[in-house]
Amino acid sequence: MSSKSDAKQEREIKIVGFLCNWCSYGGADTAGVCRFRQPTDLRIIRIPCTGRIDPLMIVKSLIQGADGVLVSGCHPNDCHYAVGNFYARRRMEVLKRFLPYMGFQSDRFRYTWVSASEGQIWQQVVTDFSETIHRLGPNPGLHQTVDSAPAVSWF
Amino acid sequence: MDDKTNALREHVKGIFSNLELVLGWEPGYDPLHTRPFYVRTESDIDRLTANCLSFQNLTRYLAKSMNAVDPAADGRKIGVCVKGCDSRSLVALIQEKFVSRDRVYVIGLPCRGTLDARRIRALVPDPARIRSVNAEGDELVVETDRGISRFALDRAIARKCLQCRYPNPVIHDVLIGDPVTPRLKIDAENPSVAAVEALSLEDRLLFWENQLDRCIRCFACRNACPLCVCQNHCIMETRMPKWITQYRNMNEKFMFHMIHALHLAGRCTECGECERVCPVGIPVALIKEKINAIIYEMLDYESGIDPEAVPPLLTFSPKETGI
Amino acid sequence: MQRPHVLQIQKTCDQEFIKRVERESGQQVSKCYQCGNCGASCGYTFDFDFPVNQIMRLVQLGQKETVLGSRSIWLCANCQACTTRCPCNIEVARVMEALRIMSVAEGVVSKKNILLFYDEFLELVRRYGRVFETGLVARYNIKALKPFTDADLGPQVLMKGKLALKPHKIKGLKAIEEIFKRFESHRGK
Amino acid sequence: MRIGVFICQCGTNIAGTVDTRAVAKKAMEFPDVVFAVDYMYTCSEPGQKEIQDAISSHRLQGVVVAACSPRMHEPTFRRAVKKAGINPYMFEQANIREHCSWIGTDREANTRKAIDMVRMSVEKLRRNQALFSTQVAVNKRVLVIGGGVAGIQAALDCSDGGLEVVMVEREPSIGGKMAKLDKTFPTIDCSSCILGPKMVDVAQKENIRLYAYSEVEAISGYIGNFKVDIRKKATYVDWNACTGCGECTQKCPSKKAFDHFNEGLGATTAINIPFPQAIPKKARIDSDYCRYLTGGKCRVCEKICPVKAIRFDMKDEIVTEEVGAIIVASGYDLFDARVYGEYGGGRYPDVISAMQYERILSASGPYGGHIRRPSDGREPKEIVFISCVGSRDISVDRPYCSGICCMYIAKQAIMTRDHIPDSNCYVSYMDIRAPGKGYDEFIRRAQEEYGVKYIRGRVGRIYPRGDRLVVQGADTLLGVQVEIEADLVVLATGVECSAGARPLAEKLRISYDQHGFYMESHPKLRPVETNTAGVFLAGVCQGPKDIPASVGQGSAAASKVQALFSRDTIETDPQVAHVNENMCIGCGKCEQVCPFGAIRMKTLRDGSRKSEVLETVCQGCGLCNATCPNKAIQLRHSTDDQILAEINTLFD
Amino acid sequence: MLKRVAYYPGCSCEGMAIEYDQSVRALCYVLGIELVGIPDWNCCGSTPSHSYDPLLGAALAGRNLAIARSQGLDVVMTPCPSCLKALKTANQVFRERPSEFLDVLGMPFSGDVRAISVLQLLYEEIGPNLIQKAVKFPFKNKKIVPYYGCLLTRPPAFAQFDDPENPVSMDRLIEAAGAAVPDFPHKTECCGAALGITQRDVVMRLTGRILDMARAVGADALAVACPLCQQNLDLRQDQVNRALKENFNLPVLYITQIIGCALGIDRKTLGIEKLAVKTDALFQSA
Repeated sequence: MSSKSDAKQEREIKIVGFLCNWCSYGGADTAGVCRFRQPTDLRIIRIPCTGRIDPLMIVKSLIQGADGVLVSGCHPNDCHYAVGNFYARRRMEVLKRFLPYMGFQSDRFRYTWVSASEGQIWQQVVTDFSETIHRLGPNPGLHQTVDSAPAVSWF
Repeated sequence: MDDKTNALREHVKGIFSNLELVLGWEPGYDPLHTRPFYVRTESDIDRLTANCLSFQNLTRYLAKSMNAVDPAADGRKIGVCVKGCDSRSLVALIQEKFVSRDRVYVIGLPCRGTLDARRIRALVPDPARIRSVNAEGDELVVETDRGISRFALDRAIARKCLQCRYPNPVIHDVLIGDPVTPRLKIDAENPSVAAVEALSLEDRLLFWENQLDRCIRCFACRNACPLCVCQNHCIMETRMPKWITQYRNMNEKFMFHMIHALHLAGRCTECGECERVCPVGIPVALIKEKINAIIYEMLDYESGIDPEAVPPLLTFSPKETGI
Repeated sequence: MQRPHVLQIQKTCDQEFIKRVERESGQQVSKCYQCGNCGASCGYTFDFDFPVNQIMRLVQLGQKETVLGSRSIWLCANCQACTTRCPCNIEVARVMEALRIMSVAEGVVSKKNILLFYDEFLELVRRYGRVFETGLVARYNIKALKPFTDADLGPQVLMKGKLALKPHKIKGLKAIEEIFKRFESHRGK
Repeated sequence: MRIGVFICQCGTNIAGTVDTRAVAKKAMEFPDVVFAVDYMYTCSEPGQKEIQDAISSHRLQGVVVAACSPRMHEPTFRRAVKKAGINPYMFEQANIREHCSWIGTDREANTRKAIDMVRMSVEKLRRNQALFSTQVAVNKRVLVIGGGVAGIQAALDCSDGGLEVVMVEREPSIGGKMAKLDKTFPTIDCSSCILGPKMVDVAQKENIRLYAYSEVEAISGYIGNFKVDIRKKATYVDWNACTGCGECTQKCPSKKAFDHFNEGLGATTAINIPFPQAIPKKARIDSDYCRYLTGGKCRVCEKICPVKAIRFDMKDEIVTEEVGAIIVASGYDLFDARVYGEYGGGRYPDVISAMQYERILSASGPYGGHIRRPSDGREPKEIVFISCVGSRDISVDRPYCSGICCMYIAKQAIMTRDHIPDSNCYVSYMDIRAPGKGYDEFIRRAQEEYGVKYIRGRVGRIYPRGDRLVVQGADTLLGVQVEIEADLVVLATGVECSAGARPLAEKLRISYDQHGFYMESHPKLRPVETNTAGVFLAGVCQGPKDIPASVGQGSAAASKVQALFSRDTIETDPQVAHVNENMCIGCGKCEQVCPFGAIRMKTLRDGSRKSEVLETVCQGCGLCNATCPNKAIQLRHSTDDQILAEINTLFD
Repeated sequence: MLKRVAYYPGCSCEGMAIEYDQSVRALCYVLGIELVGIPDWNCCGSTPSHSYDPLLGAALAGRNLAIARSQGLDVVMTPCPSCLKALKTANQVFRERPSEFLDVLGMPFSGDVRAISVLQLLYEEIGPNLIQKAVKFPFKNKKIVPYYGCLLTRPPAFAQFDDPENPVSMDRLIEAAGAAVPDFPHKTECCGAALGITQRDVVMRLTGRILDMARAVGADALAVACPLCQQNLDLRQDQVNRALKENFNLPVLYITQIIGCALGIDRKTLGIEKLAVKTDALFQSA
């Protein structure tokens, strides 16, 4: 996955964050109010609930070139809508395990639970995830043409 | 004429007066094909055929047939012939309330595997000369202009059949033929998935890109899938919301197959129809097989087994941890 | 160690020292809010020049000289009462241990006889692989110039056959020597 | 669409680390943007005017403000654009303060990030739709959960305002913790003398319906129209008949029942009235101790009862109430000091909790108001109070200050010196927290007038020596260990969330912090509201506080309810799900997952099934949207196209 | 139940605490636990090694664990709490600073050999119930107070055994041996540990406090599970009497000796006569 990445080496890392309005978006606000220093890679999309997350949004982000995707919601049992995050965690866990099968680095996707009061934890989550993504480097994206590919045989 | 087809015809003859119609197969345009067939009259029954060429998953037509039938028509059932894999699709459709169990008469046909036309062509140098193919036990007997040759059945059947865990219908009102021993145990690892996973992460990406690069987005896979219930209202064809564009590039091709696969997460019954109908030979089902494996491992759930079960991504358990 | 008359904080506060104590003990000393529970629980407070909580306070203020030169850190018997009861989850005894190690490294040990005892102990381990009390007490008494420490106990234990008069040398002495050597070169780094 | 973009400098809060001018300049390049500017304080009156002026002069159809968190000012700006004639949902806010300027100092990176954030907002706005609220009727009844002083105050205020009140109390009597107190600080007035009349008021007000010994079982609905299932626990006594005469309690042969009201000091009868001033004053049978209910023989009370009110076959009963708002005043528990092994772990009878001591001090308490040791009934002379037991202690997961212990210890020490003039009182403390009106003066009085000895240092250990207890502590001011031989040790146990706090919060769909205290909507500006509309907080369930603060919050919650009920209807949030019937395939998956029952299936004339959203029931979570395979159901204002546009614009 | 453990006696058990070693071996034999010696074991480094760096002690102790592992054993039992701490620290240091630790140790180390005390073995693996059933000569009408010392249960996260403030394991075992166990508030107060030689006055005071409390609660004897505690309380009792002008006369027995006696093991085998304070009164029926 390196053929075309040279030109993009310099570009800024961008991480897409899907944050539920009630807990994690508030947690990110709290972290800001407390001036907890965080990396600037994250671009937050505010959604009402992690239950609003279709795993395909994460796939879409990765295919479009997001270097990382971070989903964060209320802790299980604390969902503002009671159960949204219970659905979400199943769906996201399936995706998380599925991504590497298709050749995606599953470390580029993370989901976590942060409450509105957990500013410090939010700082840790963002810092840690951002470090992970910087270690992985920019997402080279899909190859638009394939010259040679490994064969797999099942017969 | 083989025994199975005979038994099927005999059975249908016996009960046809109670049925609206029967979904089955009839011989196709060449010795390597059968095609779906609606038995509407008594006289149609003798066209019914059931053998190693009965690939089509007829449950695909069921939801439509149910709608088409005049609801006023005296409550007679619709008969449908199912192989093991087809029966799971039927269960999934019942789960999702697209088919009412009371309205169908399920004719179960234990199956040793259906043939993969591509593989036979690879076996027989000049397939145009094939007069007939027939499975006899573990052997495939191919009759050509030049004589008869025999091959191991395993060399000719579809990939999904080689790793079949449900050769016998999981629901049925009648079973035609003796039950077959499954090739794989229920909790056995899926060998084709394992073969992909043996590749490095980078190679896996290249492998899929190479496969999906051929995709022409003809939607054959979608159309053949019994569980692609949206059909004409498919997200792939709408512009509101615009999940996918008409650009012909890798991103869109990849996205297309990710959508297809994730929409079937926890629902796909591995009938393999998507893969069989693909004109460019993409192993489409292989994508979904992995998701099934994940869900089996994570939630101990298999689609299309229990008509009462709720598909796992449409429910939750507050207690599950480690997720 | 003398209690400082006026704490000239800017002059004597050693920030590096605070960091080193935190690194070597694995404890965050700023968590201490001076409740005094360690001092209240410690069996040795009466003999300390600074109660444990004051040791923690001095570390918080970076008072390296006062801390490393104190009696308290050497009188600590590592009984873990402070660690067990600390409401801030600080492993106080590990802080004390780190301070002892640093005071040895800096050569400012106040209770030299305790260190001497420890050194003699280790010397025996190095020489024989095991420790035998007769040798240990004898060597300590000679070097500490306190020839009669516990001499009153001698006859009693001898009579009961509890004291080995000569050491038991283990076979793997070479391995022990190597551990010591590798440790020393590691410490040298 | 004609879009205007306003970049707030927020003084230097944003402008300090973001080049707002550059962001505005860049924004002009975005599609549909016809106007962009940065401004000192966009949320200020002149700032809002600037937006409104631009709307008219540039004929704007949509507005993006890049400023603080939308959780802070989205309502402000929506109101502002609405005034200028734009639909309030044609507005988007980019959070370039909390999520950008405040979390990094790299001005260039921050500016790039801010530009991205504005671009995302513009792309989202381009796909916004004008949305309109509908009106729903408000049921002007209020549920008060908890009958402690906060709940009582809230209920009485609502009742005075003419509202119908439903009060649910878990215990057999209302009154809460305050009813157990002997005196209150800093005035040393009698607790039951000031609370008693309020309790009686609750019983007598015609518009208050009290469910004592009951718990909230389930809650459904939404602001203005909640439906509450209440479990009336079996008391085995028909309270409609019971007159509270107390005959049964005299004759009950089972006299070893745990006395909850007296904190387990002494015992009570299996059938009992918790205390003389109880409201409602009704008898209840403790089924754990009743001889008939446990052993099948006795029925003495049944024979004795003059009004034949005993019902041994009584079962729990569920009743349903409909209300328009809920005040949660579910109170707290006191820390269980038994986890402190060093203080005896509950093994020493003369090491007691402060609430037990409060009962000992009380004239209606187990010893008739005479101070005695539980072990031998002797009058103690040397009494030690230990503060911060289960407060400010990370090792027991209670890092917070309970806020009331310093004060009640001083009160108890003063009371002790009053009762037993030749006694000595010692208070082991870490810091004294007395920030209320007259509070610090009260602490000073304890020391100066009453001679209470304050010793600064936490106690390490308590152990018995003879029939006394040795308290081994420290005086950190002197730097010495301290030993006190005490007759009685009182542990100032801290405040913790009540055992049922978390499950109740889940029923209410409100959130709580890591210690189980309920989260208010904003720590400063919305201290009574929760994030669930129509649910308000009062008292310690929200965080430790004393009586005046609890009463104050009770009144505040009541006034919030009154304000809500001052209108006959409320506007619904139009950010709800909506079905595109042309696309809907009637699979019913949305109906299956909806947590609120807000979706139902209908059959069209052509026989096809379609789903339908009940807009007043829908809470706007979007789970249906995520579940729908072909996205025929869309959450308004957070549609797939809007989210996809935000993603896509980042990687163009 | 563990049937076979590696046995690490520690240096004191070859000298001053030889009766502890004797009684442990005798008791384990009777209870059917096979003690497998660690060939050529070495000193764990004890407290002194920690004056330089826990790494040295960890490596010294670690060698013993590594040898035990090479013998195919995964549990090491030691009677001495100080050795126990050293062995456990080896595992801890291995987890926290693996590369430095392995550098100094210089041999393969797996970190999966568990160290337990003899008390833990008796209490958790055999249990008071079983012992009670085996008792032949119960200590009738005798009061024995348990003295646990510092290290057996502290700090709790490290020790992972019993309660740090009010441990009860030895209480239950003594009760099983038929003696009464009065509440003893000083169960875990420090006795002065290794400061006996260097700071005798401190030890006199601390030991005196413990003996005083034992006498106050009416004890006929003390039970201990640590060579150093035993030495301070028993051997130095005479010194205490002189220093504090007291006349304590309290036998101090190892818990293994107490159980051994109750099980009917010969007193000589248990090394009772090696104790400093005379025990005769304890064995006379009241």
